This record gives sequence, structure tokens and C-alpha cells, in this order.
Amino acid sequence: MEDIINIARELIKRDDIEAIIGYEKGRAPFQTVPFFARTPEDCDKLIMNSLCVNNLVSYINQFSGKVAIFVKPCDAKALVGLLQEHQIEREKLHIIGINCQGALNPKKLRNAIKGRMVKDWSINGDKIKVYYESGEEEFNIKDFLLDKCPACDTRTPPIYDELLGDEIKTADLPELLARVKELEKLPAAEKQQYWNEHFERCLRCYACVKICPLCYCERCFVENASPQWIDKSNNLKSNKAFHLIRAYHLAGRCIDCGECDRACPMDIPLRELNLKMRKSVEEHFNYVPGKDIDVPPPLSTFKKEDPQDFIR
Amino acid sequence: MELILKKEKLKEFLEQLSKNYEIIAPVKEGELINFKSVKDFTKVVMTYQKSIKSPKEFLFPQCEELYKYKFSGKDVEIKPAEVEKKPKAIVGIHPCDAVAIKILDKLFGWDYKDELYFERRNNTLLISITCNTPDWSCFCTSVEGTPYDADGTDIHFTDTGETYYIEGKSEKGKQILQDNNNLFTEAKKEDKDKVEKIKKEIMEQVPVKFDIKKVTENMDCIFDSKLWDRISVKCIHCGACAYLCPTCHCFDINDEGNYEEGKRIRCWDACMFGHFTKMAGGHNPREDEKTRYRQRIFHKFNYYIKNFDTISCVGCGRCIAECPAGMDLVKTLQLIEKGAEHE
Amino acid sequence: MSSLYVPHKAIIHQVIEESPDTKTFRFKLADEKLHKEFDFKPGQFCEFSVFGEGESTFCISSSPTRKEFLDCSVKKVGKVTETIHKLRKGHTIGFRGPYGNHFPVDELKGKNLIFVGGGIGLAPLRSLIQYVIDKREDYGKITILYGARSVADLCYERDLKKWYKAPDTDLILTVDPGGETPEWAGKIGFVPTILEEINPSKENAKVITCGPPIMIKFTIQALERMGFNPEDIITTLEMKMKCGIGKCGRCNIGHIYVCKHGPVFTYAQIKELPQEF
Amino acid sequence: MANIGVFVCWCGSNIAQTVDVVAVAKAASEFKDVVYSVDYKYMCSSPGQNMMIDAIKQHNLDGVVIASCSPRMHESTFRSAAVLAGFNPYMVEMANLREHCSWVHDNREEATKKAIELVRMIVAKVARNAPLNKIYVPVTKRALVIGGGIAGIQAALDIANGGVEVIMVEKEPSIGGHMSQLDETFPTLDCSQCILTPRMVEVATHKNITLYAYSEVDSVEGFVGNFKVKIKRKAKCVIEELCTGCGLCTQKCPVGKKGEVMNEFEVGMAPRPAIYIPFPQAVPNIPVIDRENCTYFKTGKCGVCAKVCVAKAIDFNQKDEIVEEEVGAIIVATGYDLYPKDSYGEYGYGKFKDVISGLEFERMVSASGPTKGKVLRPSNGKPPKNVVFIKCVGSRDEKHGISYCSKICCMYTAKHAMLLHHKCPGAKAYIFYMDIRATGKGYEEFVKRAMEEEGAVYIRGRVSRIYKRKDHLVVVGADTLTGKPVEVEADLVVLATAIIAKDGADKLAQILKISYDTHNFYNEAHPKLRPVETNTAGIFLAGCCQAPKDIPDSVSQGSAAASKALALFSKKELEREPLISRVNEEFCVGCLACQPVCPYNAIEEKEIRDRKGNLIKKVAHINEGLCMGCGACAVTCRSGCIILEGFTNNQIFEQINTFENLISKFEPTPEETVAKK
Amino acid sequence: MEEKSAKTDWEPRIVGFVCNWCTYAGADLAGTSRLKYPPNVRLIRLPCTGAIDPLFIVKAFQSGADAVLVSGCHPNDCHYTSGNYHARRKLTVFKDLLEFTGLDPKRFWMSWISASEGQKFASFMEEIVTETKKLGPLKGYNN
Repeated sequence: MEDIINIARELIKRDDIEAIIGYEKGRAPFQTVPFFARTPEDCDKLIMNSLCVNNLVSYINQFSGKVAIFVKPCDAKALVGLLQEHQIEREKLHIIGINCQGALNPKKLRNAIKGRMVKDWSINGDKIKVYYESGEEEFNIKDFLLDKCPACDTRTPPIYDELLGDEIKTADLPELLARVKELEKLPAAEKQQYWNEHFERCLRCYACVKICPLCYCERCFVENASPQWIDKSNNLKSNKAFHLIRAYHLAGRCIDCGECDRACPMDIPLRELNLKMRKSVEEHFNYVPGKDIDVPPPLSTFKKEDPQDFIR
Repeated sequence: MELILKKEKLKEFLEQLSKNYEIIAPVKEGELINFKSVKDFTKVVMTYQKSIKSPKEFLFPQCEELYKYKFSGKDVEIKPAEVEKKPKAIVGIHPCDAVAIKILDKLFGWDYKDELYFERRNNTLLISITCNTPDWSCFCTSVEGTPYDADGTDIHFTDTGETYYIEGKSEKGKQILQDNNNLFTEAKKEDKDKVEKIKKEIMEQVPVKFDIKKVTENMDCIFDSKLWDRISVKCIHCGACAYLCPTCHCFDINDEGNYEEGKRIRCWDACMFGHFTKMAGGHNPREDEKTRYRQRIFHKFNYYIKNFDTISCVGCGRCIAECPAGMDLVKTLQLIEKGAEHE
Repeated sequence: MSSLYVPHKAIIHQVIEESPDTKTFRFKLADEKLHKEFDFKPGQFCEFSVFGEGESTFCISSSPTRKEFLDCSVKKVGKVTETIHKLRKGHTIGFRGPYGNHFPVDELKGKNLIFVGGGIGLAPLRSLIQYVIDKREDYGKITILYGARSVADLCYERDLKKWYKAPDTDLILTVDPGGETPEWAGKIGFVPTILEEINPSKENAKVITCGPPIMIKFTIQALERMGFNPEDIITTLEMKMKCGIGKCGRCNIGHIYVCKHGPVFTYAQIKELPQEF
Repeated sequence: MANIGVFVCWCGSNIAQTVDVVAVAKAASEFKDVVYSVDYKYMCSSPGQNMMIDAIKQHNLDGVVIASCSPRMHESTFRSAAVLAGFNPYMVEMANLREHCSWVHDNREEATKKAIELVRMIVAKVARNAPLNKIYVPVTKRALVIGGGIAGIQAALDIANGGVEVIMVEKEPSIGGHMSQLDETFPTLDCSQCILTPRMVEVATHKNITLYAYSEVDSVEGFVGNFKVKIKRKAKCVIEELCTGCGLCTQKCPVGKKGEVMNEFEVGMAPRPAIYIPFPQAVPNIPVIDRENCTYFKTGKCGVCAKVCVAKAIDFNQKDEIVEEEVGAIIVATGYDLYPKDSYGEYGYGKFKDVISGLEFERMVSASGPTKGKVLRPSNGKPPKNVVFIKCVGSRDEKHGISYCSKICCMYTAKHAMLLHHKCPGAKAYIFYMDIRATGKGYEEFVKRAMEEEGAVYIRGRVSRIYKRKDHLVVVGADTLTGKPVEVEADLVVLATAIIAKDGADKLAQILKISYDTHNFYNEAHPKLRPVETNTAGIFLAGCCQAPKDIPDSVSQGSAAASKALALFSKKELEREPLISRVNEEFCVGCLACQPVCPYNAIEEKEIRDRKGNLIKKVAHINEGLCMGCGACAVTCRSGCIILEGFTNNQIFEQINTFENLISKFEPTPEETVAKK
Repeated sequence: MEEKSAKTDWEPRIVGFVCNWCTYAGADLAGTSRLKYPPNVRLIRLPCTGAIDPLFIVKAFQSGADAVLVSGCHPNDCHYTSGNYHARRKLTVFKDLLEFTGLDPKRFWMSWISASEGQKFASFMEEIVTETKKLGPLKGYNN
């Protein structure tokens, strides 16, 4: 923690840095929220731990000047995507890479404490310690990891200007696409039922779109009134259309930060759709997003020998 | 009129009620609690922390048809929408959500009475329940509400452990209790005391976070404060807060259909969306995130008072708990409480 | 049910091309009886529907003193207006209204009226001008200053000719520099400049102005310089509207709902509002 | 909201027989926006067109739907007619009631129902059409001809003679192509060189032609009328201006004497030096140094050529050079290659010296060839007695070779048989064939002559294998006419190997952005009606790069391509269809996902600046000269900021949406009925 | 819905998005060759398969299509050189997504049909209609 405050303090003193994008502690137990430090004093509020879940890169373009940003591997992969798609200028960024061993799901933790009032919490190694009004309790971090984390193969950001700690290699990860494969096995009718139940719930609040670091369109297709491809009514028909196209637009681009999943107030498993697209793009075109800035996105290009078994 | 209902008799009570009413009650959907039209009353969850959506959608649906149109030759045929006539009973509504309905009444009733809303409203029975499981985001007590005071509802429940303590609030509510007399027993003094104790305990769980009087007083001089720039940066401009809010009521009117026929619908809209106030020519009076967030806060804590003599926030905390970007209304109001100078 | 939002059918009777991007649609409510009973005041607006496209808000640009038809003038700016521009005689549209407040026609009685309009901003003024001309004896001297970017952009040519001949009425036309044609006999210059040039008397006078925001801004500045009281300057505001009846929540400026409390405001009232329009 | 007129065509009985056209017109009259609906016997006839023109005026129409045949048939007819009525042609659309309905269905009721829906879809589309105006682009009046074979030469000369400048790019050191390798040509047996050489010289000396030999097209940018071409001029290491073409250097060059470098022109049958002129009549008649085999370049020592050159024309320091040319049209005449030698193992090509290709035979019989016109067995240099010719080697063989017919082999094999007869009196020609295809003028007679007068033995059947027996080759096959096996003891076997696309044809196609088929032959715009145009405006095809051809065909195509180019140059400005993509800059975020999908490189990054010059944002911009209107960018844009004029999202949307109409929304859906109860 | 499928006279509705140069022309050829196929298909003509947005397909399902067909030029034959390759990529992943969310794979068809393959067009239409009939009306897209 000292580290990041010191780094931030040094950076903010530089003339060319307008703000430092990081996290501060939120009011709720286990909550961290995005924070923008503009003065050395602000920097003292910065924190960095495995409860820092938000993907911060979408905030970069809120600032006109150069910013420094703390990035976890997820955020860094999003950066790669944005650089690839000309959405941010590399020169206007100072990237501080943070290794990640998996982030925690604050909601899960809140459920675990069963409504007790939390005074404070701290993270030590693979344990999280919770201090109540009276007494304290310790939990194993690995029981509270976000769904995306256990199978994540990127523990060190793929892009950074400075890295806190040493690069981490991964081994023996669980299957990332296990859930997708499980769903794929369902008969068509069950798949449809599964997704219809989820889509039916959709509020169309577009939190999934707005939180997504790669959904940067000035006008989302769903907002396009000419023509109004997707009705504004939130019925199954248009919700489904919205989600299908949303997922399709992220095909070959989604870097699996899971922010949509987290943002969705209605608990729609959006990440499963995104992972399916990831699987599809990887299987057919041998492409994994978030790795290489200089390669065009897979759906903007082609190979003559692309598979076409399904085409008659 | 205070009665006691054994918990196991709730099902029976709802069954009786369902003879005349469609029962809307909280049920579990995955991890979420949500109000739904219920037929299997064993699924009803009366004691819950926070329903993900407020039941406002049963009075003011997210999307509703205003009328249908159909071209025939050069002429258009128009067929106004009709609201289904069957009365609804919203069971298990928390006091905050119940208060919200009163707030909505004002807006839909001023000048032009919104018939679609009131047709439903007048056909809806509200059965509230004391909220005994507030969470960190709740702040009803800070906005002049309580977790147990359900003004404006017809019947109020309080979960006392083994039984429900039931108060008939409106004439309609009292009549219903009367009609189902056989299900209840008369409440005794110790029951009453118990309920009072519960209320006190819950109040302690929802400490007052700010002085709402001071906040509203300060609003008028804080419009141009730099505060808004600071707070709003984090906001990602989704509509989650507005759509989950029990008092938000902004809507959009749209035509849906094909080239020859369709319907005009109104559906919820949110002032956080960029295109909300964007005019056809491209001008947008609330172009940036700052003005949009400020509009939201001002609408709830200033404009609404000026027009309707009440704030339009009930402290349910949904906007805080569900904000994906960690925006915190309580923090904003605390800043406003401190005044413009403190930034 | 839901009659609040259900429009009346109206039939386009005539389409008048006012300028390259503006057309006036003259229509009649399909229901004869309803049309006869229909009443409104100058300055009020309506919701104009093209079924399948949506609704748009326009002021009624005709005067309630001339009841045969209702007029709406529409500038092509977006999806709905683009479709409106495709309307022809005989097409059916939807109409609901009138909504909002109106010009204080009673308060204006006996006053000298100065109308300052720019471009399509003349539309709401036209309703009032026709009204006062039709009730000529109730009002004092009338001065109309109307300008547009170019000669082609001047709207309501036929009305302008009539106003020119109306009793005790001054009509001054101007076009922005560069917008004139060789035959142009009117003034050349921006509306606020010409306003100061003709310098109408502020005695017993009320100014009613409408036009593009930038014109209004400088016109008001000019009027203040000329000593007009903010209370005597009247204008109409434009905000995005959907319902038109104070529900949908997007036309408010501060606690003021433009659709309910407006669209007509005095400059004195506007000064009190948050500058968010 | 529009005034749309619907014109339902009977097409005589073609439509009316199956579709109740009166019912269609009546149904259409009730569609939204349709103010006029009529049926007529022949809409495309002059009275039919006039009917449309009159209705446009009379009913103040702003949209027209012609419900008749395929738009591919008559769209331009009706659009042109609309122009006569002063009506925007792009407000006319067609519903295909003939090819897509009346001709493919029997049931009158169903076909009529479908016809009504087809009309409804197009009515809905037209209601969303917007008037469009043609795009005009200036034309650079210069042409580029790629390839200096006979097709390219013909095209270049025709254009140059038409008074237009031509740039000719030839890959080899000399123009002339394959034709210059031939001896005599069928069916007249006139000397190939004799007729070709004057034309080659004409190219070299024509004031309107600039010849870049030993050069290649490096890149092409721009669009019809405005191409920018970069041409790589490979270093010849000989200064052209100084060289007198005396040939002394080529004689003194120490390389090639031992046969270590073989002459490509002689199909590898003779050696050549490192500095060489491919053949004596080469144009330009200037040697080039083959740097790969030149001793000086390999070791830094030698320089004999420089020493003997009186004109001091040798320059070892010459570098490849890129020249830029601006042209308005491009003619591609890059020719062909032959099916690779080693592909037919069973015929022993490469294994047996006495198995040669047709082209090798051609060089052998040529007076200027390696054997000075004598037919000799490569194995022992003696004249052969029996020569077997095998046709369709590679051609018409889907299993091992290619599916198509190489077109010229039947004829040249007959010619070879004759030449053998002339040059080697007493030698016998055996020809194994599948069919004899002799469809040109005088061709059939020519083949007949070979059979009857020149004694060629035609055996119908395929050769199964060739093996060596002592000094001879035994050709084993079957005569499918008699059904008996055949064995010929041959001294020489000549294979009529297939014509295949030029090596690198696909690469050039990608540079030019023209399409090519699975065999890498270039695609013409229309197989019948636009045989010399490509789908890329301003690029034309001539000769074998499009498909196998004989000389007369190549020449006529060269002339045809030239006339297309000249027609293009006859206008000051080019008129282009406005059906191209446009970017909505208000919402474009400049992700440029559209850029790589554009096959024409028409998408550029554009900076949007405010009045003070500050950069607001970068957006995609479409060069309307380059855009061909494929629409790939439009669907790649996630936020729908790109629309394709003529096929806008609004138009497509309405077409799809109209579909929903079957269930009227005024009848309650089952759910609604239940809810009401 | 149930009511609809119970009807025996139900006919599937099929929307085809086809390119102007190959499949539309192939359909024309089917016409000029007088080949017969069921009348359930409505073709929407586009310049190229590369100009087909998955939104079109979703919209078609929403609008009551029981099956959707996309067809264009064979690889290498694209009038615009590469539109069909781009379409192939885009629709490969989109098809995966449709199937993942429960659409029967037999409701989305893609094919290469050239201008000379009138016969292929006709028999393909025949097959799609037959297969779709087996599946019954599509549910879950049109509510």
C-alpha cells in the first residue's frame, strides 16, 4: 500500500500528469470504488488490493491530459484492445502494472458475514480478516474469488510502463470455458429456456454496455433510432436481440474482465455469452483478444482458409 | 385494528385474498428477490433484505402501450390501450417502497391526471411489512422515513418471529381483515410491546446519515459548485439507479411496429442517459456527465420539493447498492450537507 | 382510456414550403365537431405525430382568431421532422394539445408591441401577430423586426406581405450579411444590430422575441442596453419534450417544466432559472 | 410518408399466368403510401414506360415500384425512364415477380400471395429511399498495360493509336510473350515472329507508348480515372541510353558456357550468359544482367562485359528503382504459365529426356531455336521416327490436374504433327486425344488436313504410362473407339501441358483489387456481357490472364479492352453510381474497424477540428471515388455510423419488418385474450 | 403460439439475405430455368454477403421468420473480392451465438450459390422449407 501511495505521489508531482486513476475505499464493507487523485494529498487515499474490482480504463478518456493509471491484468488487456482500436493514445498514459492473483467478489463476502455490521477489513496473504463491532472473523480468499479469476491465465499485465512486483507465470489452471462447454451440451430447447429466463429479466439499464471498457461507441446500436433495430420495450423479444448483438459486437474483443457480469443488477450471466464468443473466435480463427496491439480485430479480417463447414 | 397472524396461515390469507386480487409478492429468483405475480404462495418471501426492483412497475410498468395504430390506405385507425381490470394486491412491500408510491401519485396527478397510472393505482391494495433486515446502503431514516412506518398502505405486517403483527391502516384494509377474521387472533399488549421493541432495534440499524433539512437548504446555493465535476467523473451513465429507484418516473414515448402498423408505447427512461435531453437538431442542454448527475440530485432533493412539497427519495439505497461504478448518494448528500464551500 | 396520450387524427390540407428546410403544414382535425370546438391561445404548442415515427413538439403558428385551419411550421432537423417533411396533402397525422402557457394576450392589451424574430423563430410570433392584427383595436403600435440568414430563409412570405400593409404596423426585414440577393430591398445585418438601429421606443412597450439561441442572447443584451425591463421582454423556450404534460421529466429547467409552466417566459423569469437550456 | 406508385407487369403471360396481377395491383393500392397502383401487359415496353412517366407527374409520386422481372434485368431500364420524367432514378425499385415468383411456382393462389408480399417489401423499402445524385470524378487520360504479350501489345497499340498515352510494364527483359517463342501459328502456319516482331517494334517506337521492360507493378492506389501506380524497374545494370545493342557483352560473358544457366526463352533447352538478350529480336534490344548468376555479383570479380563495352553502358551499381505513374485505366494482360513439368510422373516428364512439352517442341521446330529448327531427340540428338503427342496433360483432369480445357492444345498438336511431317520427312505422328475441339475459323479444316494430308494418326484414348525399352519409349494406352489396348514405340513424346494462371497472378490481383477464380484466372465482370471488364471499374482484362485463349482471341480481347479504355477516356468526367457508403461523422468514434474490411482501401482516417483548429476527434472517411458500394464497412461498424446508399439500414429494416404483417396487431394475441378473461 | 403450431396449414416463413451478383442471380436463373420450389422464401437483395449484419438476421427472426438464409458467391468469386470471406467470419461466430442461446442450427442456413447454380438454389430452398416444416414455428424470438 505504501508503495502505490509513494509512486502516486511522485507521479502527481510531474507537470504532465493530470490525474492518477486508482481506487479508494468505499463506504460499504468490502467496497472499493474508482478514485481520481489530482493532488499529492489525494494520493494518500489510494488503495490497491484484491477487492479492487472495477475496470478503470474506461475512465481514461474522461481526462484531456495525460493520466497515470493502476492496471490489473484485466484492465491492461482492455487497454490493449483500446489501443488496437485507436481509442486511446499511448503517449497520454502512464501505466502502472499490478499483478493479480484473483479479485474478490464483495457481494459474496457481504453474504458471508450475514448482515453483521463490519467495522473494518484487511487482507493478508490468502486470508481476509473482518472486524465486527465485537469480534473478528477470517475467511479464505480463494472461496470468494470472482468467477472470472480462477481460470485466468494472465496474472501480470500484458502492457505497462512500470510493474509492481515481478512477472507471474501461471500453471495448472482450471478450464476457462468449462461453464460454456457445459451449457453447449444442453439440448436446444433447454438452452433457449435458460437464456430466455435470463433475458426476460433484463432491465435494459445498459449498465453492461456502459461499464464495458470496450463498449465505447458514441451511440450504441441499441440507441440508434434510425432504424430502431431494437425496440425500447423491455420484452423478451427485444431484450434477446439486444443481448445477442451486444455479445456479438464483443466477439474477438471481449477481454473477459467480467465487468458486465458484475454490473448487471439483474444477475444475467453475460460473461457466459462473452466467453462463448471467445471460444468461437479462438476455435475458428485462433485468436485471443487483449494480447497484441498491432493485429486487427478478428472480425475485421479473414483468411481464405477459414473454416466453413456449416456453409452449404 | 391490530391482529396476529400465525406464519403458517399466511398462505391461507393470501389464498383468500387471491379470490379478489392478483397477488404481487416478493419471490426468490436466483440470488435476487423480486416482486412477481404469484400463484404458488409458498414461494412468497416476506422477510427479505431488499427486492432488486421496487414494485413501482406494477403501477407504472417499464413499458406500456398507449395505443395501437394501423394504416389503411391513407387513413389511420387508432385504438387506445386498456388497463387490465383485475385488482392487484402488492404484498410484502417495504415501507420505503410504499412511501415512494405516494410520491409518484403527486407527479402523475398534477394538472393532467395520468389515467393509465391511476387506473392501476386505484385498483391496487398495498400490504406492507416492517423492514427488519436493512443493509448498509439503507438510509430511510435520513430522509424522514422509517423501516416500519408505512403511511399510505392498506395493511401493515410486522414479522415478530413466529407470527405477523398486523395493522389495518385504510378502511379498505380493515375491511379485508374483517372479512378474513377467522385467520387472525386479536393482538395483545405484549404483542404491541414486542413490535415497539423490534421497531426500536431496527431504527438503530439504520442510523441517520445526514440532516435532510440542511441538505435541502443547501441545495439552492450549490448548483454551480465544483463538487459536481468531482463526484460525477465516476458515473458511467447507465440507467441502473433510475430503473431501480422506486420514485424515478421519467419516461420516453416511442412508436414500435412496422411500416404499416404498430403501437405507441411509453417506457422508462433515465436522466443519466446522454440522449435523454438531446434535441433533434443536436443541441443537448445536459450534455456532460456533470449536468446529468446534478439534474438527478436536484430533481430529487430540490425541484421535487418546489413542485410537490416533498423530496423524491425514500432512502431505499438501491442506487447505492447496485451502482456498478460505486457512486454513493449518501456520500453526495453528506457533501451537500457540509455546504458548497467544502469541496 | 389513456386519452391523455392518444392524439386526434388530423388531415393535412396544404403544405407550404417556407424555406429550403422549413415547411408549414396546414391541417384540420379529422373530427369536424372537434375542430370547431378546438381552442387555444397564441404561444401554445402541440404534439404532432407521424404514426410509426413518433411525436414531435411544435408551436401552433396560426392564430386562434383564424379557425379554419391549424398551422405548424417544421424545420427539418432529425428523423421525425424528416418524415414530416415527406407529408403531402391528404395524409393523416396525429395531434394532441394545446399544451403549455401562452403569450399574455390580455396583459399586452393597449401596449405597443415589438416583435423580434429570427428564422423559424417567427413561428410562435406569427400566431400572436395574426392575433393582434385581427384584434387590431385592442393593441397599440406594432413593430415587427424579422431576420433570417438569407432571403431564401425568410419564412411566411405571404404573411409578411399582409403585415406590411396592416394598419399602424411597421415591418422591418433583414438578412445576415452575405445572405442578400441583388433585388433585396430590406436591411442587411444581424437582427440585434438592426434592432438597435431602428431603436423602437420602450415606452408602454413589450418585446416578444423568438429565434435561434444566439440571436435571443444578443437581442436581449441589446434590449437591456436600450433600457427595456426584463419583465417587458417575452420569449419562448425550447426543450426536448415527450409527453407535453409535465410527466416524462426531460423538459425541466430547474423545477420549471417548460411544457407546463412555459414555453412562454419573461426575461425576468428566465434570469432566475439555472442556465441549463 | 410518401406517394408511391406501384406498376404490376403481366410480362405477357409470364407473370400473369401464375400470379393474379390484378389482385396484386389491388392489394398494393391498399398499402400505406401507395397512391397509384396499376397492372399492365408489358411495363418495359415503350407504352409501359410512358405509363410510369405519366403517373409520376400526374400523381405527384415520389417513389415508384415496378413489380415485374428481376432488377438485374430491367432496373436500369426503368431508372433511365425515370430520368426522362425528371424523376430521381434512385426512387425507382423493382419487385421481382417473374424470376422469383411466377416462374418458380405453380400454385396461383400461393404465388399471388407471395407476389403481394414481395411488392409490399419493396414498397416499404422505397418509402425509405432517398434521392441520390450521380458522382462525378475527373479522368487521367493515360492507360497502363500490364504485360507485353500479344494481347498487351494489341491493347497498347490500339490505345496509343487512339491518341492516348500508354505505359506498358513487362516483367521480362523483352516484350513479346509466349507468342515470340512460337514457330508457326495455326491454322495458317504463318511465321509467328514475322507477324509479331513488327508490332513489338511499333510499341518500342510509338510516341504515345512508354515501355518499362524488366519491370513489375509494385502497388496501385486510387480508383477509376485516377490510379496511382508504382512500378518497380528492376536494375538491368545496363544504361539503356548508352547501350547500342551490339551484343558483344553477351558473347564475351564467361557464364553459361557450361550450361549452368539455361535460357528461359528456350524453355531450358539452351544455355545463356549472365548478361543476355533473351532472343535476337527482343524489344527493347538491350541486355540485362542476371544478377543472381553474374560472377561479378557473386564474387566481385570479373567485369568482362564492362571491359568489352565500347559504349560504357555497363553499370553494376544500378539499383531497382520505383517510378510513379498516374493513369486512368489499367489493362491487365499478364498471360499464362504452363502446367508444371514434374506433375505427370506416369508420362515420365523429367525422367525421360525424350519426353518434352509442347513449348519445347515449338522451340525445337523454330529456325531460331536451339536445334536450329531440326526435330532431334534430346537423348541422342538424332531425328525421331515415331513421335507421340499426348493431349490434355493436366487439362480436363479434375483428379490430378485442372478441370478446365486449355483450349489451344488440340490445335497446336495438329500443327505440331504437321510441322513434324514437314521438318522430319518420314516421321510418324501419333496423337492421343480425348476430344478434338476445333471451333475457330478454319480450325476443323486444319485438323482434318493434319489427319488426312499429313498422316497424323489420331488415337482416341488416354495414355496410362510410358516406359523405356532400350532406346525407345513405349507409350501404353487404350483406344477407346476400338476398345483395344494400344502400344506405340516412340522416339519422342510431346505433352500438351495445360495452360495455368501466371505465377503470382493472385498477388497481382490483390494489388489491383480485382477478383480471381479458384484457378487464379481473373474474373470478368460478366461472363457474357462484360467479358473484358473486371468488377473494379477502370481495370480491364486481355488475353490468357482471364482464361486460356489462342492468339486471335487474345488479340481481339486486347482490342476490346483498348476500346473500353478509350471509351472511358472519351469523357471529361466519369459518372459513377452513387450507391456508396457514407459515414455519419457525428457518431463515428474512429475505431476504424471498417478500414481493414474495405477491399478498395477507400477508408481513410479524417481529423475533425473545431473552428480554432483544435482536434475534436478522428473519424473514418470514405473516398467516394474508391468506394464500390459493397457495404462491408457498413456492417462492420458496430454503432451503425456507416450507411450504404441504396441499401441503407432503414431500407433493409423496413423490408424485413414488413414481414411481421401477417398477424394483425388489432386482433388480440392469445396472451392478451387470456389476460382479459 | 401453441394454437399456431397446432394448425396443420402452417407454412414456414423464410427470409433470405442474398448477394446481388451470385445468389440473387442464381435465383433468377432458377426462374429462367423454370425450376420449381416452395413459395415460402422472401429474398432481400444486398450488394454482397459482406453487407449482411447479424442485426438483419435477428430482426428477421423477430419479424416472424422461421428460418433465415444467407447466401452469396463462392470463395474467390466475390464481386468485391472479399465480402464473402468477411461474411463467413462474422456469421460463423454469430451462428455459434445463436445456437448457444438455443436456436436450432437448422434455422440458420448459409450457402454459396453462384449465378450459374439455379438448380442448387431451387433444391436448397426445397430443403430449407422441408427442414423448417419439421421443426415447426420458431418460438422465443417473436414472443
